[in-house]
Amino acid sequence: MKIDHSLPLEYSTDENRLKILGFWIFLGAEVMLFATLFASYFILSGGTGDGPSGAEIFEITPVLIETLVLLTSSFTIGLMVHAMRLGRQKAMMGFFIATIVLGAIFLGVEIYEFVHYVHVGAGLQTSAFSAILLTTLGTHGAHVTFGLFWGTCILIQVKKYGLTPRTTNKSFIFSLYWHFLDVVWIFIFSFVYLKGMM
Amino acid sequence: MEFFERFAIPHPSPAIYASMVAIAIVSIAIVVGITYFKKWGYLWREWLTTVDHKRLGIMYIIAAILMLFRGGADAIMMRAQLSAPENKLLDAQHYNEIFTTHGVVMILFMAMPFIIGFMNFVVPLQIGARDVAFPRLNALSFWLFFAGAMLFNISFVIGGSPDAGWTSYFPLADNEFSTSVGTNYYMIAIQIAGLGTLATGINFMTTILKMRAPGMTLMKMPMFTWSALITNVIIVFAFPVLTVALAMGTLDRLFGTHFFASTNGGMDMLWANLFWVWGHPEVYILILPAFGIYSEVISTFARRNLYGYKSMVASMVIISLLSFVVWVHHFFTMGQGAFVNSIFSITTMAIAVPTGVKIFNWLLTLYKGKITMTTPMLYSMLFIPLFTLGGVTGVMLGMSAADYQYHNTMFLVAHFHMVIIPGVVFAMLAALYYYWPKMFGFMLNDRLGKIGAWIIAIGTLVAFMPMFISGLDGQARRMYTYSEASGFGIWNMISMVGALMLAAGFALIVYNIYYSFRYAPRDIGSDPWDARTLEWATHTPVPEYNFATMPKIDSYETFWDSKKKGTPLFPDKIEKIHMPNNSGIPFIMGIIFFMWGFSFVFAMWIPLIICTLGIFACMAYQSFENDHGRYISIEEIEETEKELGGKR
Amino acid sequence: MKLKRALLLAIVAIAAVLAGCEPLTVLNPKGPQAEVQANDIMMSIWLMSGIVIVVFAMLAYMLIKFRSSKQGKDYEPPHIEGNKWVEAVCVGIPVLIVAYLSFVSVQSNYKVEATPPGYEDKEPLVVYASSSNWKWHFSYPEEDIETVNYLYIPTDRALEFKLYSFGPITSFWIPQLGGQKYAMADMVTTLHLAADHPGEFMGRNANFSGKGFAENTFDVTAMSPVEFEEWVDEVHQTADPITEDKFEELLEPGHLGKMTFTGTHLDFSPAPEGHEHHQSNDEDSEENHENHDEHEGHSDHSSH
Amino acid sequence: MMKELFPMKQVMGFIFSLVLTAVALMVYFFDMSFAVGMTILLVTAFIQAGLQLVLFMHAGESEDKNAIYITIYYGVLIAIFTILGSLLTMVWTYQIQ
Repeated sequence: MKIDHSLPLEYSTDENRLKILGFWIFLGAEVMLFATLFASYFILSGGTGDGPSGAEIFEITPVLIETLVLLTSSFTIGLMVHAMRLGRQKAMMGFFIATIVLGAIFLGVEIYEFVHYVHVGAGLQTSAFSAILLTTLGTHGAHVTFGLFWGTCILIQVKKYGLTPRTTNKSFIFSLYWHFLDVVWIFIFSFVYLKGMM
Repeated sequence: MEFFERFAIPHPSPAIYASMVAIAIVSIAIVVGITYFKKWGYLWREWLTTVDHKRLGIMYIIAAILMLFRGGADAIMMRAQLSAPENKLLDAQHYNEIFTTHGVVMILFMAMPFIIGFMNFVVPLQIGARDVAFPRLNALSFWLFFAGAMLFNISFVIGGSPDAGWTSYFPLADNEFSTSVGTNYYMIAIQIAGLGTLATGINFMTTILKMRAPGMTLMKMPMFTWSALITNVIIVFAFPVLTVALAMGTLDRLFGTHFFASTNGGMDMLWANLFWVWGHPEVYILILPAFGIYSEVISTFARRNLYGYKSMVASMVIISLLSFVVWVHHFFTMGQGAFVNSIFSITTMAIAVPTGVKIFNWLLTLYKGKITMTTPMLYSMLFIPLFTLGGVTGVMLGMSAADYQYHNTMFLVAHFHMVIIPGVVFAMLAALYYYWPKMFGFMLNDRLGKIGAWIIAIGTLVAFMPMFISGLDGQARRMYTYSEASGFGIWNMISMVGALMLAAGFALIVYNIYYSFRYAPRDIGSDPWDARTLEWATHTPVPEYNFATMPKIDSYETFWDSKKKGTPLFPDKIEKIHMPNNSGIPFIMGIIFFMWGFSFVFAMWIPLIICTLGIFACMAYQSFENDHGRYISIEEIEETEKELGGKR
Repeated sequence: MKLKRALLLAIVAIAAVLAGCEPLTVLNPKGPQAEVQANDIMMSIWLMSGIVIVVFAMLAYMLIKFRSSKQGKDYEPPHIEGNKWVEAVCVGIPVLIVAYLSFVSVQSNYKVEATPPGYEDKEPLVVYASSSNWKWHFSYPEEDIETVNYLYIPTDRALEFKLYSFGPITSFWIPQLGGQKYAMADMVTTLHLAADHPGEFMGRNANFSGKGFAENTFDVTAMSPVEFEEWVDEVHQTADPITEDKFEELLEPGHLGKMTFTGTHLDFSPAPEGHEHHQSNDEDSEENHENHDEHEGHSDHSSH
Repeated sequence: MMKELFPMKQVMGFIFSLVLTAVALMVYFFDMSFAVGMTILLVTAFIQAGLQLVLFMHAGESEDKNAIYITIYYGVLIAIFTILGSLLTMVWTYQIQ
């Protein structure tokens, strides 16, 4: 395997560069996935049937906590990449762990939020609105959940093998994924919650 | 016992029981045969675990041909039922299931793998790459497609086939009106295959963008590769929509949500909307690679460079964008009003412009050429007039006011068959004849091939031209019967004759494969067509590393130039080559996905959870596996090259 | 050359049929909307035939002129990149054709979505056409009549069909009077038609709706206004009133013959009208709520 | 060392994203028309997304930046077409009529 030392480790081999571009293309597909969910959400958001509307069930506090936690985790994963490029494995792992912990907190609050919705009578089967709300949030939440497992796997590999072209590549790609989830959340925050409570 | 009742077929007929027996016998025969000839090891090492794009391509094509016959059998049954008024061959339910599976199988499990198969085989060779960007993902794509296809195909013997049409409009497809598990099969089998296709899209986009031979800039890529690039862009952005739509459909059917129900705020129109947001780009996913094939074939056998290369590329880019803004023309009659219909009517007809440019470019490629009429060329020359007929009727359908009369009639059915068969199927058959020598080292018989091409072309005309007429006479599509008084009888009888001709044509192709396998000469060299692009520059059979050394590209047709001018294409110095290792993971994941899908269809939650965990376990294993691939040594390469007749 | 002859024959045959010894249903319009559509269809057929002939002629010329058997052995085809002017023509002419078709298409769109010209002076006859598996129910609120699987219409008034469904999406289509439109369960769509002359026409559901789809047809009879009035009177004298129970029975999946009632089912099972349930604005959710309740009421009937 | 680990780029990005979130929150705390609110949300959301893309995701740093930008722009363009087109055909057209 040819290693190009003029580039950061995560870009240093052909295979790594392929993987990074491939992941960007995957993110392009994810844009469409969430766009479809948003389109469906906007169309169905009036379809509340007998159930409550968004304005009736949204609460600002958990949403704000989720937003701040996720924004911070996006910051820490950015620092993770920065530390990785400086070759500081300890700091890198620290930021990585911080990100995963923040992700877990986010997920915890989201689960609380879901329980709350079901509690106030907006379950999956209540109305088209509640279903698309939970599906949109749930798809993002499932991505976060998957990210937690995936990130943990990578973290173990970083611990085991150190900062190699392979592990740095995986960590970098994970950071792309995590930032992307943050972007999606910003759109959910703006166009599901804030618009709903406006 | 309620649990087991779901597995029974709701509307059994002797034909289905016979199929069950046939499936069982064939499966047992395959297992016994492989065991008897001791081929399990070979099969596992060389095919099931392979990550080689050429072998995956061949497997895609084999699967596509199998599915062509499955979908074709459906078609023959449909045409037979309709060949006379008040016919009693099939009942309504059976007919509904058959036209549903015909549509799904032909679009998603025949045309798609055919195209992706040729993309797999040809694209890396055409750009001078060793393999695709992510060989294992490529294998996974194939096995996901295959798992989806098999899951869909067992529906008619276990639990019943979907019966709500290939568009599966809600609320018809909801539990209330489609009570069997058929539509679950539809939702989940297509979902699994769709994930594989999405992965293919990402894989090939990366491959084409990053792995071209040195010197091959984007504007020096062969036209098929260009079409593959554009197609994969469309796949990447269209398939996620299908993923979401199918997921919502699955939730509606299995988890009691109300996305597309007419109660509790649901909206049946949304399914149609999402389905066609994917569905229309899908049409271009099918047709663009076909255009790519025609470009290669026509330029090869006209012995001329492709006319208007730049406008060909530009027209494909424009088509890819337009393909995303026309979907509403599939439901002009849903009551959106004149304004919305006008917008989408204009965008729809606008697509005719870039498509027309391509037709004229092909015609002008023939100009001052030296045309040799081989079988692939014959298909291409038959494609132009037939596709033009299909294409202009598409423009007619694009006029939304008139579409109120065409919609849901045989006119529409005639239109899309007249584009898809001459457009896609002819292209795939042309590609089959064209690339067969590169794949298998011998040529298919040209004479038989040409007879087959004529039978298929005339069969297409005879089968589908009458539908234009019966459509304008008021015959709706998807009717399992009609009255004597309607006067549709004669047109459907003619269609039946055409369908039989098509069947005969395809049978002749199979015979041709058998005949040529037995009798065709094997000493055909590596460039039997005197072709122009890079895939013909390597040996036949293609060594696993494709090219011993990376070719240097300086024009759109470097291989042709090097043949004409004698300039060297390949540098001398051989270096060791890095290749990926085979892996059983994609195949195993395919099997688990099949079981996952089956559990999901029948709402068996515990096996479903186990399978889900199995899938994640495979992914984790893959993540932790330390597989750096292997190197092929210089000596090994030199030996292979010598064996194949000298270094290229 | 066999192909070209066959193709030519086919085209001539089609043209002959289309030109009309025995006119096809869609091309034999009996109302102003169908006439607009038939004219568009014939115009586009002629225009498209022109394109087809140009392509066929070019192909034939190329294939005859440039086959290898007609070229010298040493003939080397030239390298031609492309020509600005040729390509401009290849783009320009299709653009002009598409522009013209778009112009016609947009005009026709507004025509078929409005009361047909010449009928504006009289109030249109409103008929609620609702489908259930696999029947059509026609309610005449003004005349206070309901029929099943057949439709009587006067020739002097425009017709405004209010379409909806008690089940899967269906499509209401009377080819000789005009094109089709969907009938759906959660909203009402409007189709504007009119009949110029008395006569009997075929009507059907054109959108696949399950097992009984093929037989989901109805008969349409257009008659003079006087005859229509007579029919209305006759129905009021002879037919039974429709009741909620009776209507429930009619909605059961299956096929029925023609039936006639006085009164309409709209009284106890109103159409999902004014049902703007698809707003994205949450402010309107209150209103939504009510509509949904109302809607619930009748959709319950459809769930068997 | 601390300076190394806390680079200005990331910190500024983080602060900026917090500010944008606060701006977006105005639509919750203040009374405003639908149009003004939507404008604020659209502007802040898209700036945030761009911020993540360029500052945190390093979209422009590699040799493939053109491919990356084209992919993302293309995706966003198609996404907007899909969302607006769907709303137009499924929602707005019925409100106008």
